[in-house]
Amino acid sequence: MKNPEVELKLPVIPDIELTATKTAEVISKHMNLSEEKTGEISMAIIESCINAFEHSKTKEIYIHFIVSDDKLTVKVIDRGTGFDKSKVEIPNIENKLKADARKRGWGLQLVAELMDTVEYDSNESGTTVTMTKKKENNE
Amino acid sequence: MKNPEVELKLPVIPDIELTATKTAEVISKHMNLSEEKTGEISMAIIESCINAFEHSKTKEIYIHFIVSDDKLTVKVIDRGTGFDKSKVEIPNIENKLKADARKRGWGLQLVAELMDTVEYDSNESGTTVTMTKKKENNE
Amino acid sequence: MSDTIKNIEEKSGVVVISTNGYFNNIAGDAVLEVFNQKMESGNTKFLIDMADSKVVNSIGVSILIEIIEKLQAVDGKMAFTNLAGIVEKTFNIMGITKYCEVYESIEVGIEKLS
Amino acid sequence: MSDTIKNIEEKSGVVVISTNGYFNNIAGDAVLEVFNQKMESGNTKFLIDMADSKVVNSIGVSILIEIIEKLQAVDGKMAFTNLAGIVEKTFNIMGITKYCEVYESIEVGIEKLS
Ligand SMILES: Nc1ncnc2c1ncn2[C@@H]1O[C@H](COP(=O)(O)OP(=O)(O)O)[C@@H](O)[C@H]1O
Ligand SMILES: Nc1ncnc2c1ncn2[C@@H]1O[C@H](COP(=O)(O)OP(=O)(O)O)[C@@H](O)[C@H]1O
Repeated sequence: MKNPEVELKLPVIPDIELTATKTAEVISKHMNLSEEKTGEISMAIIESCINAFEHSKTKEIYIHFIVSDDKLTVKVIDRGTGFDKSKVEIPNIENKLKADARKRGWGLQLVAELMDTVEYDSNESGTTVTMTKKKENNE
Repeated sequence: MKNPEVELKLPVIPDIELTATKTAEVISKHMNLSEEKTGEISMAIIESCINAFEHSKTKEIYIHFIVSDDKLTVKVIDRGTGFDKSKVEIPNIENKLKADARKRGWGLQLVAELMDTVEYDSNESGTTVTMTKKKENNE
Repeated sequence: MSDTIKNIEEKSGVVVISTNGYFNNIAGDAVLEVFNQKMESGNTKFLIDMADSKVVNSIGVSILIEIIEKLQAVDGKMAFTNLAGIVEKTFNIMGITKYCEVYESIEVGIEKLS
Repeated sequence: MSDTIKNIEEKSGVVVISTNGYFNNIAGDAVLEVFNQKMESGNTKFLIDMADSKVVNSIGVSILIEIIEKLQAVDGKMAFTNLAGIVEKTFNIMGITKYCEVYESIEVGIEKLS
């Protein structure tokens, strides 16, 4: 099948993001991606799902997987509040270790480090995270 | 969240039905269903997905999970050829063990035995399998 | 060895085949292939260990019926061990357990078959 | 014991906590609770065995930062073992591995910590 697409609509149920990581595993295997990349994609999806569930103030999110010859594209979409990414602080462990510092705030950073490209399209009608993982020629 | 719904659109990729069994696991846990029921629901979903992939001659299928207080409803939907269930033979192992007999043909039987209710709505525009698993009061 | 078969060993005249992961058509065919080879070299007793196959589909399991048929012709035996609850239930519904015993461990399986 | 913690044991003065399944906020809180109890009874060396937690999220892992902070105050130590590739990578990105060693097995971890 040419460029298969998977679409998931997931409600806020504890751990429902694991549905999306399983999807990522099956698709990665189909695309012959390495186990390392599969783990990175899964983690990036988990973080993006959790953000949408926690911060967007909506009851459901949408995840699209688009397979092409040279990459996997994953979109995590909510129709919630949106946010201004430029206002989000970059976390570092030394600051987090100070007394009373909020330990959270790692999601965006993790996604940025784990994927090849990440784009946020966010406004008052919601947020779409579009991220890609490249497939090497030898994979 | 009241009566959450999950919707999956899955293309024909090997083992993609495992996305749906993972969904079933997460939802079953959320509903406090027994491990036994979770296994039965997963197996019924696998068989229905495989049928849609193999026989409907379409490139994608849709799976809906509808959670309510007293049961889980799962729909497996394709927009394919449809079939006449009354023409499907009930399988039995003695016949299957005869030389040259087709060993396959167990899917509908398994689904019927594993779920509490199963309905097929099938015509030339496709097939919808609607199946339910009851939640006991003590679950 | 394929990634659907974890291990093959012979003990006390019993061929033990341990499967790995989703037991679908690919895994079923892999077991059938091992079975065919071993039967050609004279083996007639088989124990299928499914500890790492908690999920199956009826296409994979149907291939086991082919094995049962072939074993009947030579008066051979196949048994199973470490079945997940839903896998044993599936085998019951399909009637496979009328022809094959299910044992609680590889050791017990080998002892009973040999 | 909760279903997110598989085992807790003390060996050579090291508390070994083995987690189970998805390491999310629930699992993180469960580890924190065990940690708090053990620290109250005077333990300062902890080994977290994550062999059965191949999937984590940053909420769960953030709770570990809280533990690191508390351990710094008493000059204690936490280390990890049996990390899946992606879990170790996540710990690297977050900087947790600057403060905690990662060992290849429970045995080695106990030896190095004790
Ligand atoms: N989908 C989203 N909708 C609204 N706000 C978001 C979304 N994703 C991220 N944010 C905002 O970005 C901030 C940083 O996110 P992240 O780095 O994942 O850390 P954390 O979620 O732990 O705060 C969040 O606190 C939130 O304000
Ligand atoms: N979704 C479907 N679309 C079209 N035909 C179907 C569908 N589901 C089942 N069938 C028909 O019903 C028959 C019996 O299905 P099943 O009991 O699962 O056995 P098998 O798929 O192994 O033949 C199939 O062979 C097929 O003809």
